[in-house]
Amino acid sequence: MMFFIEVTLSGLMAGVMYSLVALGFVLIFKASGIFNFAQGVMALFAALTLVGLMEKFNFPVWLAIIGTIVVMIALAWLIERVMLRHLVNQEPIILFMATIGLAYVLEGAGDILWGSDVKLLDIGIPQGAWGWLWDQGIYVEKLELFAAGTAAILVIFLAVFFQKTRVGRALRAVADDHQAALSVGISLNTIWVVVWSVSGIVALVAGIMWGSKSGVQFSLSLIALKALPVLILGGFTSVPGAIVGGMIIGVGEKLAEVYFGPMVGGAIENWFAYMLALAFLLFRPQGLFGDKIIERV
Amino acid sequence: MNIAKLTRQAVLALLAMPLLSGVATAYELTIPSLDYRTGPYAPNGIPFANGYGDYLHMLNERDGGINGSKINLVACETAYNTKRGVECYENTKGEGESGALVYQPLSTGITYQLIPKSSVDRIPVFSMGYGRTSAANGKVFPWVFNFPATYWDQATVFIRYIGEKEGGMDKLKGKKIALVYHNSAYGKEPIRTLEKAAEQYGFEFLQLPVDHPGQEQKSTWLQVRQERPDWVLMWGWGVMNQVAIKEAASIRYPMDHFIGVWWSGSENDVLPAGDAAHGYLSGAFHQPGGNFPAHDDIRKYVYDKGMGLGERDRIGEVLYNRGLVAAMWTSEAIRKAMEIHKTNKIKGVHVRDGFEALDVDEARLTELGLPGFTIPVKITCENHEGPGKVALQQWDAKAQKWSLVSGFYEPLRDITAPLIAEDSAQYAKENGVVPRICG
Amino acid sequence: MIYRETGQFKSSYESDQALFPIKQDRYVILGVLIVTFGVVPGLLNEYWLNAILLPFLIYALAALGLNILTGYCGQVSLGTGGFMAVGAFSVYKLMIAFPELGFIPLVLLSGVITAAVGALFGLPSLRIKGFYLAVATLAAQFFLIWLFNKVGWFFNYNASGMINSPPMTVFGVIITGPEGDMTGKYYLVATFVALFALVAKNLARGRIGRNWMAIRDMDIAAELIGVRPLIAKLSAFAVSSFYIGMAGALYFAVWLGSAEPTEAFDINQSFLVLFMIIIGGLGSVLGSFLGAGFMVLMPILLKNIMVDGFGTDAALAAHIEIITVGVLIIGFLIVEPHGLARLWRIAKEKMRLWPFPH
Amino acid sequence: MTERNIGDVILKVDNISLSFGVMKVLDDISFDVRQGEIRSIIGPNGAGKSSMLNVINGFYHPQQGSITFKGNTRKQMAPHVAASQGIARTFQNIALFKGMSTLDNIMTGRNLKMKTNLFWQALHIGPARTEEIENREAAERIIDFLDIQAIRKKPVGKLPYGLQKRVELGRALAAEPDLLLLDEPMAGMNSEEKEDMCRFIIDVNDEFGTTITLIEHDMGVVMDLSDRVLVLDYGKQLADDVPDKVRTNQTVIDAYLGVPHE
Repeated sequence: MMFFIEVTLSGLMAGVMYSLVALGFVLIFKASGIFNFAQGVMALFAALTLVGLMEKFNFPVWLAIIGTIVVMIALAWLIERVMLRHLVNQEPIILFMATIGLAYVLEGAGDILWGSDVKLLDIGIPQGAWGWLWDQGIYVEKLELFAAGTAAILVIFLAVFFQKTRVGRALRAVADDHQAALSVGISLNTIWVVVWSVSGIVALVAGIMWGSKSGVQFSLSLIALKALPVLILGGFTSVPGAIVGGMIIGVGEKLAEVYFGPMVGGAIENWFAYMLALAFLLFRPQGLFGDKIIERV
Repeated sequence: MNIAKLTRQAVLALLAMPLLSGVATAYELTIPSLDYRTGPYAPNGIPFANGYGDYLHMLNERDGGINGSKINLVACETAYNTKRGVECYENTKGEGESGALVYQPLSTGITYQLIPKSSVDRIPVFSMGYGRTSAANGKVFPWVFNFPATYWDQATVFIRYIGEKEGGMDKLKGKKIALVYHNSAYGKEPIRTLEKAAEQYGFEFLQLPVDHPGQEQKSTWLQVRQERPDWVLMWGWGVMNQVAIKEAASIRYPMDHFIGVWWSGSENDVLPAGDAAHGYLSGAFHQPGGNFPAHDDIRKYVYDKGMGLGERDRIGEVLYNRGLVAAMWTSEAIRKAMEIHKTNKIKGVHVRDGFEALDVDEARLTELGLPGFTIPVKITCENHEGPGKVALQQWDAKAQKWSLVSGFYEPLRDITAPLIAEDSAQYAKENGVVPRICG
Repeated sequence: MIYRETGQFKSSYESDQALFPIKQDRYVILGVLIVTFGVVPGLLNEYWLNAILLPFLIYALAALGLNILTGYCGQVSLGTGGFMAVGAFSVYKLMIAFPELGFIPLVLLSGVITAAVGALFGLPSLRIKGFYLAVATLAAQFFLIWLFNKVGWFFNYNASGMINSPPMTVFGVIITGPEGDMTGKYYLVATFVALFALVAKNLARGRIGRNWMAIRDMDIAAELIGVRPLIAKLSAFAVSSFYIGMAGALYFAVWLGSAEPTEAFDINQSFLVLFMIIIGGLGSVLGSFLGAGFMVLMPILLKNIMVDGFGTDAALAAHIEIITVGVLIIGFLIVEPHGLARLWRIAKEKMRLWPFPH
Repeated sequence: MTERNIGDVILKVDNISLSFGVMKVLDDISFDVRQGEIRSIIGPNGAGKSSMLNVINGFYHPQQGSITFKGNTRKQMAPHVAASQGIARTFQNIALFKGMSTLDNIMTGRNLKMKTNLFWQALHIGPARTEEIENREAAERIIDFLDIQAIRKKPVGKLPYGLQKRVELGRALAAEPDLLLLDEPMAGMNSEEKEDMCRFIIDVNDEFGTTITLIEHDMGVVMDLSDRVLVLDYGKQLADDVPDKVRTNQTVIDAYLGVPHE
């Protein structure tokens, strides 16, 4: 029983780690309908920049974080200028493809700028088993607890941003209707820069959490694959969906791996996550919290 | 217009390729280096490629090459991707007058591709301690060398080490040993050997696969926590290593009961875990550290001239030294080939003979500036895996360095030899290879 | 070069429906075929055949398959790697079990097996659409690879889980594995690709193709005029998987000779083929070829230019290569979002009207 | 109007009720359509007209009531079954296959007439080829009828609105339907285009004897064309009669005609 609780808790935590990546996807998809393939690479790029600023320029942590945020905003601006602006009104799959091109560019640029070796990322996040629960016989990783807390703060921050700020409201409007957003008086270009910036910052958070766990290296960009089932389960357009979806996937895959995996040779969690999401989809084709798809003729 | 210009240059470059290779002046020894400096495994590929290249460049600068013939190191990026590896092979095999002399494929996938090609193109493949284990059988695999030891040897050495620590091989009975492995051809290699060993010594064997890339291993280590194995072995690669060591530390698994294969024992793997990695063990067949005379020569002849491939302070890292030792054995095999065929104008087919007559003992190592760096190796026509001996190294988190903590163990050949015979026989049968007769 | 259709009047619907109604197009195709089968094998060395043309042709076949599903029927799939693995493991098991059937029938049979698997994994498409479906097909990708990696029967219980292609012959020439004759391999694969490109073209211009496109363009309207979504979608999944399965079989047996599921058929494979059809042109047979050419040739070309041409350091070259491919992708999409095939068509239109733009 | 050739009841709608959640879209609607008739459904926006058509061709599944078409009674059916029984339609917001040419759109309309299997299609010889040519001839007759030869090979997505409407009619005709449902065939057209469309509708009805049920806002058109008119308002059936009677029906005038509309 203890073990079951432990697996469930770990699953929840792991799920939140996935959610952090999924959030970035959701923001961009919600505001522009773009499936941003580069989200994982953005997390890598942000983490690389952060470590680079700390190591090569000896920035203190806080300054390095601010510096990275500036870089991510600049990147968002650049992406809008060079790429998105020229692809307005294209079909989703074309925009998707463009973000793949972007992923290539960022991957190469990150390598050239900061090198390809494994870099340590230590900004003082506590790590290891959490002592109190450990004494109760349950293992929970401190880093992941911290990540869960951060995710909660992030969601609150995003909620406030969407509800209370003018740009945020415009963003919500744009999700419903591009024309409507224009009438709010904010140009689509600005909105795109803002949403890619926010998404870049979310990528930085994800990059910090995953980077602290495994060191900053290319593989960081592959966490995107872990976020995809979360995304379809939670719905492409829902922030709470990303969190809840993450937790469902996390718990589901951990329980499956631990209890069902040994019977069939293990390593089932990857496909199990997708199968789980697929099973949910068969009942709700738009994901758990996604906008309902209304079919009309 | 830029694109037009670029295309023109592209076409010219392509057209020039066959021409350029025709106008070699002095006879150069072409040694391709299939690097992977990009992609998920780049952190491991870079130091290896640096060690490999630096050593060969040092030979060029210090001795004017091998027996006076310069080495032409041809780097080709594979990104640890089999398809790109094949392209690199096809692209470089005809390079220069000598053609490629030997390949160090550096990935299980690429090795498997090159094994059959090697016998067609008559270029030896030196898969140093990796690739297809049964290639140890030189009768079936005349063109493939996998000394100084195979994964199977290594697995049995770990069992021997565990037996020793437990106070005798008979004490293994009833113990539980887990294998955390990269869920791929590479990671699955030791399973059969360990199953045999488990049968023989009566320990319980637990398999825990981890999918590529392996950033998330929570369920694996929860299972370790649940099952409480006495020892954990790991066949990991890339980010999987770092995460595994960290997770093991988090669940407070005793690090000195956690042994990684020699691809899971570099500085990259342990540094992210910080102090928690202290005491972690891994297999090794050469010394870590950068203070051998050969390293000094590399610094003097290569880095001082600004020709180093990597950073000066990373000379002597575990994977750097692994590249270096590979280059050393390769160059020795070439030297041997020149000796046997009494010419400097050798080709791949001759280098094979050099490998089969390779004998690098301690005295030779000392001459090469690598005293005690690795075990003596002697290769014959039928034995391509050499001594099969493996040592263990341990990580000292405070000093931030690896050091060998055991002598070199003999493998349990009674387990591995029948497996190698069986597997190579199956290969011979499936592919219609008639085993050659040696000596 | 004069490219005109002026004066070429069609006297029957039959000739109007011909594959290439314009005479010049027929000459171009004929020329390509002559070069492909007559000139190339004699002219190019093994490097070109093995490292460039074989993968190009095999990927073109896979891209044709995915284009049927995604380009014509509008169902985005990321299961290509998994379906290629089905083809590869089918042909492996068949080659071991029924070598007497001959290689070509076995490849076709592998395609049929893959078609069945593809149709099965296509079932969710009846409810799930767009990117949701794309991600859902990843379930197939991960599950199939896991299956081939885990279940010993598929790889005949060997130690590493690698499969090796036994030597097989076609018309007395060894075609599989490393001992295979390079020219023979090339002819075999080129023949497969040419024939099935024709089949794809035929399907696309007939009833089935129109039904696929109807589902793609507006599935509800299609259903209301009597196109059955179940049959249209599943047939697209099946036909597409048939192509991809054959591509997987050739990829393993003819080109690589040995394969390990976790690497040779991983998710990057799925993405790669998808990139090909988007870059090349969705819903275009020609686009499948152009896209495959772009994704296979461009990196190699860039590498050769930089490393051999300018002597760039291999690692730096690799990074620049990645960036350049990325920039080219974005650039092409900005210039022509509908792919290289559309670019080609526009060029033809211009030529047709030249020198008077209107 | 010329001599009408009206036959038996071909479609009978009985007590249809349809709701989405709490919203009642159709409430106990009953009417019939006779062979060869031009039948109109009118009503203000949101009256449930399009929903009625969607129920007839199986896209919406009503909670109550039944539909009898050519003697077969059913409560629910899949849209493609309706199509195969001979119901074709056009849509309020054009639902053409935008990526395909005019010809291909019309040929798709004939897909139920085509039977050859995948194998023959793949080879494009024998039966597949013959069938393709036969149906091409039929499609060309429709193209001639609608006078759209010039845009035969053009992708429909780029055509002007009026032509798209015409192609859509062509696609529906290609199926040689017994019952043709037209959802606002003249919406957004200028008067010249409307005239053309009117002529096509009359010709279709005359020449092919196709039964037509149409929704239209232009009262002049409706009153001119229709044999009988059904009036809906907020899902309820207000009147069902010949145009002259509907025109003078006080409930209809109050609810609908009295309100200035478009």
